[in-house]
Amino acid sequence: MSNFLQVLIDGILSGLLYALVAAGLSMIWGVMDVINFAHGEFLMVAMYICYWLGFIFKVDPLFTWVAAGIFLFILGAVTYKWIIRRSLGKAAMAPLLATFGLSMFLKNLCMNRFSPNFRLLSGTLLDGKTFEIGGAIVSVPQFVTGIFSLVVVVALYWLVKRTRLGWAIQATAMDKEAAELMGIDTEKIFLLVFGLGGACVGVAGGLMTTYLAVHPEVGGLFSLIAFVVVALGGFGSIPGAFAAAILIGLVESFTGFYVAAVLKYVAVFAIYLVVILVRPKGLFGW
Amino acid sequence: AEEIKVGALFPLTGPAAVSGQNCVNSVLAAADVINTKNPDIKAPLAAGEGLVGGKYVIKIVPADHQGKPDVAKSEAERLYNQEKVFAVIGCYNSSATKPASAVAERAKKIFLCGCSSSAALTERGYKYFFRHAPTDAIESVEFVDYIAYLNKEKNAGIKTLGVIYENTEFGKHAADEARKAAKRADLEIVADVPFNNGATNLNSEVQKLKSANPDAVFGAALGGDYSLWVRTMKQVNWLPKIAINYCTGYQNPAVQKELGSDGNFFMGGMGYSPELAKKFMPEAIKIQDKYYTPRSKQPFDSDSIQEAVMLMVLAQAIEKAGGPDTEKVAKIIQTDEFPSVMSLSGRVKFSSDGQNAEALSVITQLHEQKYQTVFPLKYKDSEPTLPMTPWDKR
Amino acid sequence: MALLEVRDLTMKFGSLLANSDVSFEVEKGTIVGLIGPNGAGKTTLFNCVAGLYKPTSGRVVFKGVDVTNLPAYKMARLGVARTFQVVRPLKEMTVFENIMVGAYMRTSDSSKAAAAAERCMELCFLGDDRDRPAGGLTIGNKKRLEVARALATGPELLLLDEAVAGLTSTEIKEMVEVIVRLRREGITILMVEHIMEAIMPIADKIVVLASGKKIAEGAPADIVKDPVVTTAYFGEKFSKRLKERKEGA
Amino acid sequence: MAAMLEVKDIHCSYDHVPVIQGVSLEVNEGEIVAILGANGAGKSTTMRTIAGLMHPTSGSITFNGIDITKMPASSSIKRGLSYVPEGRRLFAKLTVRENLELGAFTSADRTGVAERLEEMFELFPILKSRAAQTAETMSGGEQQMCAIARGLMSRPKLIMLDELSLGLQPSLVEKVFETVREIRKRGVTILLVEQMVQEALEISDRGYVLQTGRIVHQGTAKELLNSDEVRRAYMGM
Amino acid sequence: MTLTKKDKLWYGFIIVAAILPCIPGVIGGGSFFGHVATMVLLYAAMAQSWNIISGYCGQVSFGHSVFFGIGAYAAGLAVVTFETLPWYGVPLGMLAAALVSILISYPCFRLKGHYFAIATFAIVEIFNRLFMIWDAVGGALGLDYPILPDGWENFSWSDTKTGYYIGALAIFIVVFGVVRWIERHRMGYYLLAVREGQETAESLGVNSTIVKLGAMALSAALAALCGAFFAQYNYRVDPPMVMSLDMSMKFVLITILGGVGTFWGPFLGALVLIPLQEYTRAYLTHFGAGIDLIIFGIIIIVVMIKEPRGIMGLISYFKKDKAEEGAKS
Ligand SMILES: Nc1ncnc2c1ncn2[C@@H]1O[C@H](COP(=O)(O)OP(=O)(O)OP(=O)(O)O)[C@@H](O)[C@H]1O
Ligand SMILES: Nc1ncnc2c1ncn2[C@@H]1O[C@H](COP(=O)(O)OP(=O)(O)OP(=O)(O)O)[C@@H](O)[C@H]1O
Ligand SMILES: CC(C)C[C@H](N)C(=O)O
Ligand SMILES: [Mg+2]
Ligand SMILES: [Mg+2]
Repeated sequence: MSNFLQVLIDGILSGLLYALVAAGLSMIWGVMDVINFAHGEFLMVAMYICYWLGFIFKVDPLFTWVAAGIFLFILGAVTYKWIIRRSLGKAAMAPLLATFGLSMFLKNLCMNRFSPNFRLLSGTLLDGKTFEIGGAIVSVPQFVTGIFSLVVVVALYWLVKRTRLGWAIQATAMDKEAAELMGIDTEKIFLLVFGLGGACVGVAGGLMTTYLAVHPEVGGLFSLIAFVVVALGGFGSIPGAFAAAILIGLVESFTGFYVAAVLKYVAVFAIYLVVILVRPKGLFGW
Repeated sequence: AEEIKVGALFPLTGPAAVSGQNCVNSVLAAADVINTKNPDIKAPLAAGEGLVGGKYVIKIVPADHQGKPDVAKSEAERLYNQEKVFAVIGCYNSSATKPASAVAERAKKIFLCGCSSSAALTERGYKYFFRHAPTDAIESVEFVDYIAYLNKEKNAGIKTLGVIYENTEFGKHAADEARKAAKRADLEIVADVPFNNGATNLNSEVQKLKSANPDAVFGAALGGDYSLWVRTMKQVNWLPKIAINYCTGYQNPAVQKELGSDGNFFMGGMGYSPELAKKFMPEAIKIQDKYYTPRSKQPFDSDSIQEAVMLMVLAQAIEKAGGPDTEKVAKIIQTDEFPSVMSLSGRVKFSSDGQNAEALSVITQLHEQKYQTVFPLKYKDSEPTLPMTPWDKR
Repeated sequence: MALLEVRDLTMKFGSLLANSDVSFEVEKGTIVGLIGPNGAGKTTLFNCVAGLYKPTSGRVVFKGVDVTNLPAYKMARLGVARTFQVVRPLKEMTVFENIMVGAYMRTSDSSKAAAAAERCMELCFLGDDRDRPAGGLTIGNKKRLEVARALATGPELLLLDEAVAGLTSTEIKEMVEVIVRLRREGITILMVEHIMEAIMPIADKIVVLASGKKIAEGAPADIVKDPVVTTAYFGEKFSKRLKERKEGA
Repeated sequence: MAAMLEVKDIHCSYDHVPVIQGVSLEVNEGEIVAILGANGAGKSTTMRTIAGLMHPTSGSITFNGIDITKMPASSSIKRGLSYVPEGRRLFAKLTVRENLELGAFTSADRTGVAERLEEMFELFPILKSRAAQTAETMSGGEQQMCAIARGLMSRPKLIMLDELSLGLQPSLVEKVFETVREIRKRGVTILLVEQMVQEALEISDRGYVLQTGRIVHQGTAKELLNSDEVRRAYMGM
Repeated sequence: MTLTKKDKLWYGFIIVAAILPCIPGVIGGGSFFGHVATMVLLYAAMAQSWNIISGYCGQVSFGHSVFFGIGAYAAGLAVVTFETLPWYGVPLGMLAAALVSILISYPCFRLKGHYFAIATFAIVEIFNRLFMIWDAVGGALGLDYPILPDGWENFSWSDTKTGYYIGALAIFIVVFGVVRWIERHRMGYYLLAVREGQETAESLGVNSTIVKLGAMALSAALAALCGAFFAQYNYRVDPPMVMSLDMSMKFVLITILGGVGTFWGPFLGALVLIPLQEYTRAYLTHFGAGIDLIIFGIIIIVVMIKEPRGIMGLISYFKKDKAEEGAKS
């Protein structure tokens, strides 16, 4: 029983992390129909930022996620301006492959500059702290990340559904030209969306440094899972991505414990295929 | 002087790149020892300049296999055919060493292996392949011997065993050998947990261990996974009585530095540690400080140092053969015994399958980032902390 | 026996009744016109006949065989070809290649297919654009390409969905000529058209749809006079104009 | 006095395929001007270019004396130039009210927006009863109303209407043309594109006839209505 | 019969490629050039087989390393597990890949755009991880070839690349030949038609499901052929080596760089990317780790921004320029 509870909590917590990582990707996909293949490398860059800030200036990632968020906002915006905007609409897969090139570039640049070492901040504020719920142990860093994930997802949802800017974003997503005719500067919206997408993954990466090691390859599996989360959730639906992330966290955790640990990612990818074949537009897709 | 080229084929990029780069640095350090005058170092070939009275110098040609067997294979070919290297040292990952050494064997060229640990490598009947490291089989036997000793002498009461290993060539071999050894020693395996390397979390893996609650755990995880594993155990607040690791993660100083006190009280098999070296391998420390640390910014580790040993062995054999004659050199490596200041046993001697018969590893336990030797008794320098100190008491 | 029989055909999109109990027949060798206001369900009816949609209920009978629910490609192979109202050129392929796709339906022999394609291309006045990518054609030529491609499949029944819309008057005349020529060659034609000058002179029969229902059926001369059709489709003004024109002519 | 909108010799192309090859036209304040022509003649392209959705390869466009040739669509609307595109292009998932509010996106003044909404509901009573319905669930005619209303929400000085009658029942067509007259009465200048040549010319002051990217006729509505050539080519007479 | 310009290129290429191994030292003797040339031909063939389904037929799959892997495993199992000749594994592998491809793609063809792309990612990951734990095919350990006598029988050579080169050339000719044949026959037209408009194609009597499945099966079988060669060439098969997203992406990138949906595109792409990859890795190591991949990344970005139609796009661009010049003068 306590096993069950533990596995459940682990699943939810990793689901929340995946939701945080995927939120930005989902937004970009929804508004622009572009998959940012470098998403995982954005995550890595954010982790490096917080790692180095923590390592050199001894600032805890609990604070530096702000810096990572801001830097990644800029990185996202620059990526849009220099790469996405110029490849968009040229060929079906051009933005996807261009960002694939970007991911290779970023990954190996970090490898070249920072060496492939695994880097882990020790002695952070949250490091190793835990608390108990009904016999199950909850790790504080993961818990805090989970809270952030909820906050970010709710904030994004609120931004999109309840604000003027959100309207502009929705309008742009539905019909770019018509939005322009309403006086919405869609270029700016795209820039902003890519920036926000970056910022979300920046926050995620920042918080992850409280308990995960950073290395040039860290983004790989996270980005694959983020792709699956976003597609499973359905075209650009933030609640969809959230639900999908939790589902995937749970599938991973339960398969890992009750079936076999080596099968947990098989189960994650398989659940995507099964769901998507029944609902070709994802859980919440339209 | 004439150059004798030696390829150093390691994973310079990709997931194992940290260790791969250490290995190259280690080989380069050994080459420096050989090529320059080092009267301060008391090792074969250190004092003089080059080989055969200065007639030859060693030139290292580094190459990157990215952790990919197919790349390792074609890079090995390039090194032998294009770069005309006399021998290749590599490849760290057993999975890369296999096809790369197959290239050498087919071409009848020498291939030297420092630390790849898969027992299968020396079960192929190759004539030009030599390996320094103890295999997983040797280490597994040592691990269970140690447990038997603990049970007998310290009343440790260790009856059950869990194995956690990455699902790769390395991890699977290690786990196979662990199972065999455990069977012979009557240890019951209650948890057998393979995991995907590079996983985003190890929650369910550790939870499995925890719920089976074995007395001892054998671990086979590379750097990042190792620290994730340790941290996850801390998170779920669980420890076995004793945890012993095969190579890498545990013995990597960089990883341990990052784990800090969380890394304490884990054990592992190693052939080198600064602490061991102080006692038994003073010359290795000199080489380390003079040629290795300036490159790698850290002390030798038990994996990478073995690559240096293999270059020293090769150099001694060339010296004896009087020049780079593959057949002669291979024959000498096969038959002779070599003194080795960087091996714990102090010498290297290959049995007919190419495995170093003198391969030795000791079991160490980590205390405050120091590797203290706890077994075998001959090398023992301190008493083990048993069982491991629980997380909340640290 | 009629070549094509549509019996009580109903097509729903959710709660929207796009076609409701439509029945009519198309005799072999005739030209039948299908008219009606925008959104009346003409294209939907075409799609049901051509196998692109599965009708909610009702039957489609072709040459006495029930072909309801057959997929589009099977209908094409049976001899029912169609054009699309919203033109769908295979953009990256040349005009000739577009037509070849149709021509390959009856033969897998490349030279035979090429000969057939060449003939259809000339018939629709597309020779000048033979090797241009279809995506770059003007709308008029795209319309002609639709016809040529359908023709290349060697159909018995040709469904034309607004095949002359977008053409200038002279072009319309040319196309009408082509259609008449096709009938002479024994191809039966069911055409949707908003341009009365294209359809009224050549049709043997007109079927009028409005809001998914058939509201009239008969010879062109009778349809023009039908007051129901006037209110539903032509509108008072247009009817007046039609009449004026007749009197003027 | 200079015209409100002046288009001088513009050329446009899609993917290097020229579509507009030297179109010049002008619209004076208070006029209704019609652009006529067959499918694919380039009517929509001309309007899109004026609106700023695409830019001419050469030529110039001025609006109220300001050069807007290279201005993006989102800026032209701020200057009082509104475009109701072909095919309505409503935001399908948003409600009628939200669509209308988006029409006034550039206006920061919230109470002003509420006022305009009321105005639109007065002009198109049917929209008021459908305010909370999502755009995609409305009938074609209602959608067209909504699109026009959305275009008017920014209080434009000039509104361009592309194929208003498209997809509308004949009875609705008449209603829409009446609405156009009504809009003009409120002081908005109108440039419209129509397939229904006769109806369009009946409400317009002047007209231009476009053929394969060039203006081939121009004149007052009456002149065009009486021109044999126009009658033959575009009215099927 | 008169030769078109395309024919001349094709025969010219084959003649040049066939002469290469006859010049001593160029291919033979295990030269690095021989290795690179062999890899160019192999990857060109592999990219071309991907091009059939993804370029010509428009179903962009990131999962082709699965079929490549199945072929590699078939050859590997024949040699390592069943201790027979690799030749027996080849047809079986091709058949298995074709069957698997049909089973997978039948349901997946319903997915559109990115949903399909991500499904193919998922499939690679699933296959990779299942093969990692499937002990009957070696699991994570993979299959290692024993040292066998050199020669055509074992398709294995130790100190020369000539045999491999000829093998790769044969595969190249088969794959490109098949595509050339397709391009000129009904199948080719149907593939393009399905890509350009599925409903339109159906209205012209094309059974698009069969066409897509057929193209997929053919593509998978040819990929398996290439995979079998790859296993022979490396004396080894393991999941990360042959069934990984990295491998899939390589096929995609080569084709895209060369020109997707074109006949010579995959060859041109391989001709540029493979030597670049091999030579930078071999000779730029001293600039530090990963330099080759950094350059690679930049190239991909630039190509996608500047000319997403790849090298073929560039060529047609220059041709057009010339034609226009000619027209002017
Ligand atoms: N795929 C679809 N899903 C939902 N509704 C549809 C679909 N296709 C058509 N409709 C609706 O069915 C009705 C009939 O459309 P149809 O295209 O058949 O009209 P039509 O008579 O061809 O009109 P037009 O003269 O404009 O071509 C319309 O209200 C249309 O919106
Ligand atoms: N996005 C596009 N890409 C390429 N060509 C286009 C595009 N849009 C329009 N065209 C072409 O430009 C020409 C003019 O089109 P435009 O839409 O301006 O015509 P129109 O007069 O508005 O016709 P309609 O009455 O059909 O709306 C046509 O030949 C059309 O095929
Ligand atoms: C851990 C290492 C030294 C390498 C590992 N034993 C392997 O063979 O792959
Ligand atoms: Mg229609
Ligand atoms: Mg238009």
